[in-house]
Amino acid sequence: MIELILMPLAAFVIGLAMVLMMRRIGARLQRRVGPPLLQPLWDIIKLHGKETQTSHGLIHELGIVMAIGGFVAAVTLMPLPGMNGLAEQGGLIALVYMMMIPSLGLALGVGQCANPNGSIGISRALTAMLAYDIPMVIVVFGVAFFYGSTSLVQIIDAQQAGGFATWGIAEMPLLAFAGLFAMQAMLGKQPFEIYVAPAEIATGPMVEMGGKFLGGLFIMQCFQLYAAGALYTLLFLGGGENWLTFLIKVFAVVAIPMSIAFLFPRYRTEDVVRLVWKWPAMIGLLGIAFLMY
Amino acid sequence: MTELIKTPRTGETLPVKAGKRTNPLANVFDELVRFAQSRSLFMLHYCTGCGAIELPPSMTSRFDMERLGIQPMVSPRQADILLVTGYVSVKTLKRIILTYEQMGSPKYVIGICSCTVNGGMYWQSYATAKKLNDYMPVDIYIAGCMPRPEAVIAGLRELMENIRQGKADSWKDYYRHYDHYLGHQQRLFGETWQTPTDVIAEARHYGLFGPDTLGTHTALLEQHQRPLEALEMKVDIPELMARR
Amino acid sequence: MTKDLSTWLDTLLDELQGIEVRRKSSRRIRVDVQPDALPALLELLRGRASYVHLSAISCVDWIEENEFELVYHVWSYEIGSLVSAHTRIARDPGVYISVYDIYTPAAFFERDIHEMFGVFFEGSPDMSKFILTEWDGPPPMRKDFDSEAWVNAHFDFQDYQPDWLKEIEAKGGGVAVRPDEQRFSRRDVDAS
Amino acid sequence: MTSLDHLVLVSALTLALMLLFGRMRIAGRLAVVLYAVQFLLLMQTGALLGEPVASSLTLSVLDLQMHWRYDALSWFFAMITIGAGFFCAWYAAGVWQERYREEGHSPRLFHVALAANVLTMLILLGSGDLLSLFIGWELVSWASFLLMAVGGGPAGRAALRYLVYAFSGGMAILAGLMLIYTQTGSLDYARVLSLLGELSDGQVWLLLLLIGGGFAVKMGLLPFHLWQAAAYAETPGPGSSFLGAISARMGLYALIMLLVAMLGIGRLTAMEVPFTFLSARDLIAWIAALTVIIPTYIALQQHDARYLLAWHGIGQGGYMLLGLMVGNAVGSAGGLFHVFTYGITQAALLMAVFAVVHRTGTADLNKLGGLVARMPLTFLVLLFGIISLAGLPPMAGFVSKWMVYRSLVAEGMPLLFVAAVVGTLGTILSVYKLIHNIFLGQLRIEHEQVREAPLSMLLPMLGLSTLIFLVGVTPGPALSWVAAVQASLGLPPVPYTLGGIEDPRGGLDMLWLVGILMAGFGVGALIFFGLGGRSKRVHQLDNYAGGHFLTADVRYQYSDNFYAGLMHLIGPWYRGAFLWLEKALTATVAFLSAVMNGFYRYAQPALFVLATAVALLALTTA
Amino acid sequence: MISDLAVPNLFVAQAGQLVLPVVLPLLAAFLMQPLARVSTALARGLGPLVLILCAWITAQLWIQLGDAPFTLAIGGFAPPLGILFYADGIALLFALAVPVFALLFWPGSESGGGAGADSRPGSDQADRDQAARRDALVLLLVAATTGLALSGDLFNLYVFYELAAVASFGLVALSGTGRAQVATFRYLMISAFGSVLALAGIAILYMQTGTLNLGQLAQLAPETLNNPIGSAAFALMLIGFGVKAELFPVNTWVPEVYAGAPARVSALLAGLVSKLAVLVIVRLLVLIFPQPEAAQMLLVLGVLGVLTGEFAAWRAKDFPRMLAFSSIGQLGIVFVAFSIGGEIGLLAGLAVALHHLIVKSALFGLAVRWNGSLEALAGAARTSPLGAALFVLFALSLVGVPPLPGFWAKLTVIVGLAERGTPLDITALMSILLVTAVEASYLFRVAIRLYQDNPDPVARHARRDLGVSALLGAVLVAATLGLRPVADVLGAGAAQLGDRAGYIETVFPSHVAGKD
Repeated sequence: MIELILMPLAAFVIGLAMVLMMRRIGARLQRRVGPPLLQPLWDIIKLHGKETQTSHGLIHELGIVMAIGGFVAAVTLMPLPGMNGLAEQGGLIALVYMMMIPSLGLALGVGQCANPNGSIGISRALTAMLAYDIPMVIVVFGVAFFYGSTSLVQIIDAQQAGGFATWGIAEMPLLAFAGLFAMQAMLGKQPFEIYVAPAEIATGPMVEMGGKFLGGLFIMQCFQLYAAGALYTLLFLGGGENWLTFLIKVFAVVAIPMSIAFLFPRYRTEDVVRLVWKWPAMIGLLGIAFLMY
Repeated sequence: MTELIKTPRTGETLPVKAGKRTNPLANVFDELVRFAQSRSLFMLHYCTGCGAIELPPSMTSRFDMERLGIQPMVSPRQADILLVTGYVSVKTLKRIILTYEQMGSPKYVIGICSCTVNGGMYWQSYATAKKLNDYMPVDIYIAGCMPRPEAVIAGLRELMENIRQGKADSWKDYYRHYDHYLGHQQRLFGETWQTPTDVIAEARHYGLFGPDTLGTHTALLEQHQRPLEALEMKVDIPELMARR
Repeated sequence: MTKDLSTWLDTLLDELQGIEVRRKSSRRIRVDVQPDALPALLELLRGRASYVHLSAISCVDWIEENEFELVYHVWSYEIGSLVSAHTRIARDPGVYISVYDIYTPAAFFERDIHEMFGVFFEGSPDMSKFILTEWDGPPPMRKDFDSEAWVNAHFDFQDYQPDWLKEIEAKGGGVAVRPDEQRFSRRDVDAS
Repeated sequence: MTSLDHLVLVSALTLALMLLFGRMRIAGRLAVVLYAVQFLLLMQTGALLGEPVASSLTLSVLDLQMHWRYDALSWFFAMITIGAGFFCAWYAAGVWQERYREEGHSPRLFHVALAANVLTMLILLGSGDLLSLFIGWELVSWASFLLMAVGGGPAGRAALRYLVYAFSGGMAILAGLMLIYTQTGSLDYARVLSLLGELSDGQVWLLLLLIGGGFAVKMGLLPFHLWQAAAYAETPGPGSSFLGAISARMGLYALIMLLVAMLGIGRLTAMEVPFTFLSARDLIAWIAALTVIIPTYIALQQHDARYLLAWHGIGQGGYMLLGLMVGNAVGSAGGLFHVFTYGITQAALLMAVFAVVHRTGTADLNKLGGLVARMPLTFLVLLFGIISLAGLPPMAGFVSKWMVYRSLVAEGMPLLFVAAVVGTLGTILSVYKLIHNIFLGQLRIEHEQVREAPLSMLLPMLGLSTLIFLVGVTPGPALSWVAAVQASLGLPPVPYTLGGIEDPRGGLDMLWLVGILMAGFGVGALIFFGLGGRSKRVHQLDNYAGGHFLTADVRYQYSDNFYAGLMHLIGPWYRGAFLWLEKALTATVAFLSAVMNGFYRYAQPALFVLATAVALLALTTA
Repeated sequence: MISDLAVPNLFVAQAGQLVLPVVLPLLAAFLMQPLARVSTALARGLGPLVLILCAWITAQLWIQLGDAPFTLAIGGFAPPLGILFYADGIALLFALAVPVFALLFWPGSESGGGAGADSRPGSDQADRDQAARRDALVLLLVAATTGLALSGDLFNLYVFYELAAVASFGLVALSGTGRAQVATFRYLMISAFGSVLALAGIAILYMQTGTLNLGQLAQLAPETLNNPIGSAAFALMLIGFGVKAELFPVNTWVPEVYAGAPARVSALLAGLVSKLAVLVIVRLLVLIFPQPEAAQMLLVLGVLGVLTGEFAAWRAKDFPRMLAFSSIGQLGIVFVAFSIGGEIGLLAGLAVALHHLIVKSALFGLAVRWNGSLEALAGAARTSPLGAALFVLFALSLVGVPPLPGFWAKLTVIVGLAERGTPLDITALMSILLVTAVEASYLFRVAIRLYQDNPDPVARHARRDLGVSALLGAVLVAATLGLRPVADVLGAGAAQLGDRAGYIETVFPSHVAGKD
């Protein structure tokens, strides 16, 4: 049981560090210094410490709760070194669907705000979800099929059995590439960040989010970065043999899309869909074809 | 003619009581929160005039505001600082006030460029507001036409220091002396002036109500105010209501 | 074609009575016309000489002569020349006829002129407030509008004389012209 | 008199009583009680676990024996049918019925139509041979037609379209039955079953085409899906719920009889589609997958809430067939279970939408918005419904969809898996549009005074929502029915537990999942409400719109063409999909008709006489 | 076997009554005109009275004599020479149906059907004359059709057929509208050609066999007519008698006539007369031409009729015309059914024919008021709810929805076709199923239109028409409930109808057979 408390906690801490890393990478690429070490924490504390906060109704608030809660639940389905959490009860498919709950919660919350920019942002975000989830599920299918199981514990065991040679990335390089591509879009990083589009639709879904609402989303972002990195690590990098290797892998995974992100402008919605359905999805299918035949 | 450093007030000035802060987090970790507030500033640069051109250099690689924890944000809901960067026409002022009222407190206003101080080179223009702090409390003025990024950063650091020391609480002033600010707004925009934010109700809700919150101007406002009560969720089942 | 049209324009302008044509350059023609003949002129220019684009209507307040001068700039894409039709109307009551039926974009300019100069255009579709939505003073572009007085009546100014400035001034630097000296009219107000 | 006789008699009694007393105010409540009685009688039949229950009535026409019996499959579908009838009658019983009467419609006709639907479906489900199956099929078709047509106006047109499809389908089925009859000399299941194995592949293909095609019409499988959305959507409120919940599933029932019980998955797998590497089973699975995708994305384009849901009804049918075609224990269970979960989901969703229509008078998604503040309970019902429809945890729909996915993974069908997920994603998109445009966003000024749905409509909705959640948390009991059905069909039964599926290679335990999700929400709530400062609810016009002053008379909610970017890309891919087929058929009939008319209009009748005489003489003497 | 009955005297006396249903209406028809001069009331009452009498006599005969067939030689001449009436269950059934339906659709004063007849101003005397003429024609039609049902002699059949033709020309033309007259002319043309061909066929038969008595022809057929010449004779007669039976392609008069004639007349023509013509063809088929070519001919023409009729109905713009096309299609099914042969084929044919008799007559009964375009019927359910409900009932039965009789009839046809299962049969089966879908489409398009909202619907039905339709509807429902007895009766009738040897035996009791 204690695992169930520790796992989200670890996820949050790692996620904070990832946010910092993301901002630092961005700053470095733009030849800036970047934020100080505890900047993500200060942001969250400040936002929760706001004196006046604007709510548009109960659903607005519950949306944030769902967004955090969904990820808190999702991270317990991802085994950490020494902790399996609920991975035995859920499995990969349940995890993928669990990770859609925050999107739905956020969408509901934004909808209640009655802000046109927010609604536009959500419509774009859901479209983007439609785009990146397809290569994502291709990858998930490929891995589950290859290891003959949807249980993450078994998948990790199979990968750790023979060192690097049995890692997912070595066995299924095409799928691993597709997964990385999909992750870029899943994290909403450039060039796939049309749905936040700060200058055009005022950060889209977040337009009416201030104070603890935004703070909740910052927390969610920590979880999101962690979840994306951890999922990829579990599927392709053999999970964590121990904490050290796990952390190295997770951070390395997240660093890749970050490094790419700050070099790009953004695609339009339909171009996102077109691109993601064309390249990662096709590569993923090709990867599955190699696996099956 | 009024002194810039003194906050103009119409009514009698009362010392601001160190009232209980509404935020439970803030009550416990007052210092921590204040530090976090000073180290994490999201600025909404409302680009009203030429001064906005000095902000990109302040943000980008040469001066890099982010190392101070300052980030640009586009929605007033998320922002802490309202940067008014240049001359303020009457029509723009309405939007500035709307935007200011939609920001979450604690919020800070920085007037950049001389225009926000006294109208600058537009001092004679019938369409440019002269004194920004007539319409909303201003924390820092950064004068110059235009001030260089160094000056902007210096001003921001000044503000951060004020926040950390708990001195930058002029946002409370807007609630406590709402009548005063509203009066100036009405003088420009006419009697029917109204923003969608119900400032008086907010002041009541957060315990920021002061003796000067209400006055003749707010009375005028109430005469032709469209109701702004939030849409409360109500479970209004006819049968059950009838039985009651 | 172009040549034909410009020749045609010359004939046209020659035929019209009571107008004065001045050729400022090869592509600019100034026409002075009586107010009652202006719509007819525009009609002819548009309908028979390809001047289809009304670039702007401008207004000049000749306060000494108690007149408004309205300038209609019309442009022909085919001839490639601009005709500026000048006409003068009485400042009081400042009413003129709209050319909206000839040039639809005129509505926009006329509304602007009405707001800024108070000239009323009969037949214009919308004469309501345009930019100065809450304006209750006299039309601000008229020569007799005292902008400063209006500013003084509606806005406050603030004074800022910090100590460091005084020190500089003591050394002979600082602000060269004091604001009070600069704002002569304000000083007059203060004096009165 | 067997227990099955009792059931059908009570159902017929319901119909009779509705005919007699349908005009009275009490009729609605009476119907509810009668459906409840039917439900209890069904529970008592014991057809689920024991031997099939036969009816004592048999008929014989032209040496063809007809008899009726209930087995586990019939029981399962009948349970959903009567349940749907019960909830829909409840929904209709109170205020809805009065409003319906005030609008100039006849509640009696509605009650009669509903009762007739339930009765005919029960008869169909009990069919013990192919002839009684066909008769039941026709009865169901006409009963549905009645229910669809009672609305009048556009409902009538939609019903007529349905009728043409259904009747053509019925005729195709009859042709197929005659094919069987010519080959086997009988229409009895047992006898046909024993002789079907001797049919050649070509004959089985023909059979699939005729009978399967006929059944597919009712189910709305591609390419026969065009009639369904309008017909279901235009039906009056509870009727629409009923049809959406179960009516199209009669097609699935019949398809199960044909594909699984009679032909068997093995036979389908063995049959190759000529010139391809697909087997018949793959072909059907792909039809099912396309049925998932295309209607779902058509639903995305709808701007009428009723139509949106009705289109989804078509798409969800595809999941059921897909699961059955996978054919392993989890997959077929998922397909069958989806009938149940989707039934309760769709009924709840349509009820919620019609509650909104009841209060606001419109289902146009561009004319609603912000109703969560006025109809929060209806919102809750819709929320539960859409989560279930989209197949997200923790609602019932997740479990059944999970099972379908799991089986596709286990069987190694990547493209079908992707197709299924594409359908789910489309569902998420469109259900969000649904809830956003109705309940979230700007509350229109004309809806300021709207009240919550009346209690008589709210209670069945809430009841169904509770069911959706409970089945989602503890799918075990419902899965036990499914397992029994699988056993009766000769499929491997699913290994179920109280919380989900037992599987060493990755199972599902909803109890844990829901528990951790709730715990997660608890943590979220703790962070949000515990750590954050006070917030104040503000008026919806206090909204950041780039500094613009919003006013109540201006509609600023973003609802029209909600997924503009996506539609710009994928809209042309399927716009008017299959409409060309329908148009071509209609044009053919019109052309033939014109030719025939021309023949009769041709003013040289004597010529025909002579020509025919000469032709016949030439033929006979030659 | 009949002669073995215990009371021969009584029997002879009663069998003699068989002639009355033919003679009485004939007499009444001739008396009508003079009688009308004497007393209008008497003339008006005469027709119905005679019909009731006929019906009563026929019913009496049927009830008392049971199912066994019997013959009546008019004037006592022996069968091959004299005029012979042959009565079996089916013949009596039709002979009963004739007066009953004539009574139901008796063109009463308020009828008219054609609005033109009503609106025409005319003197009382002219009206009365017209009424008398009309009544006389109906009685003539009744006499002729009863004769068709009962005749056991090809020449008589031809005579009665011509008589029926003449009567129907008169009835159709009587409404006096231009449309009706044009239609009549077309009808006349086709009939005339048809009659010539039929006569030619009969002549061939006579040439081949030297007799026109059906019984004797049946005896001689296997030797003399089972050849191309016989088939040619059948083809000619098929065309000839097919005119009335709406056989493709000699049915082009149908839509015009039914649309132009008064609806009640259409009801009689479509319901009754066509069935009697069919009966004649069936008799020929069963007794004289049992060879497969004949049946195939019927099958092909039937299928073509089905296809053309139903498809054409899909585009019909007015109600009577739609019914007319539908009628063509239905009769096509009847032909297809009879072409199957055997007991099941005859049963199917009889079932479809009788079903169509009831349903189509009733629908034409509704068409008395709904005689306009289909567009105009919008909202008619408001003014005439019973009429609309009846329409739906008949439409359901017509397209064949279980458990209504139409379904069972159609099912029997289809099962019969499937059982025989030649490619041609399967084609016919598919065609029938195909057009059934088309049929459902156009009939229910009308049904939906009836229930549309329309502020200005057509006038309601007259009580009598509605009553007639309701009565027939009740019959339909009763048949649904008592399906088993009805099926039994029809089965027995079909067995009798198909019993060729029995026919010969009845006409020439065993001494003739013994002579051979």
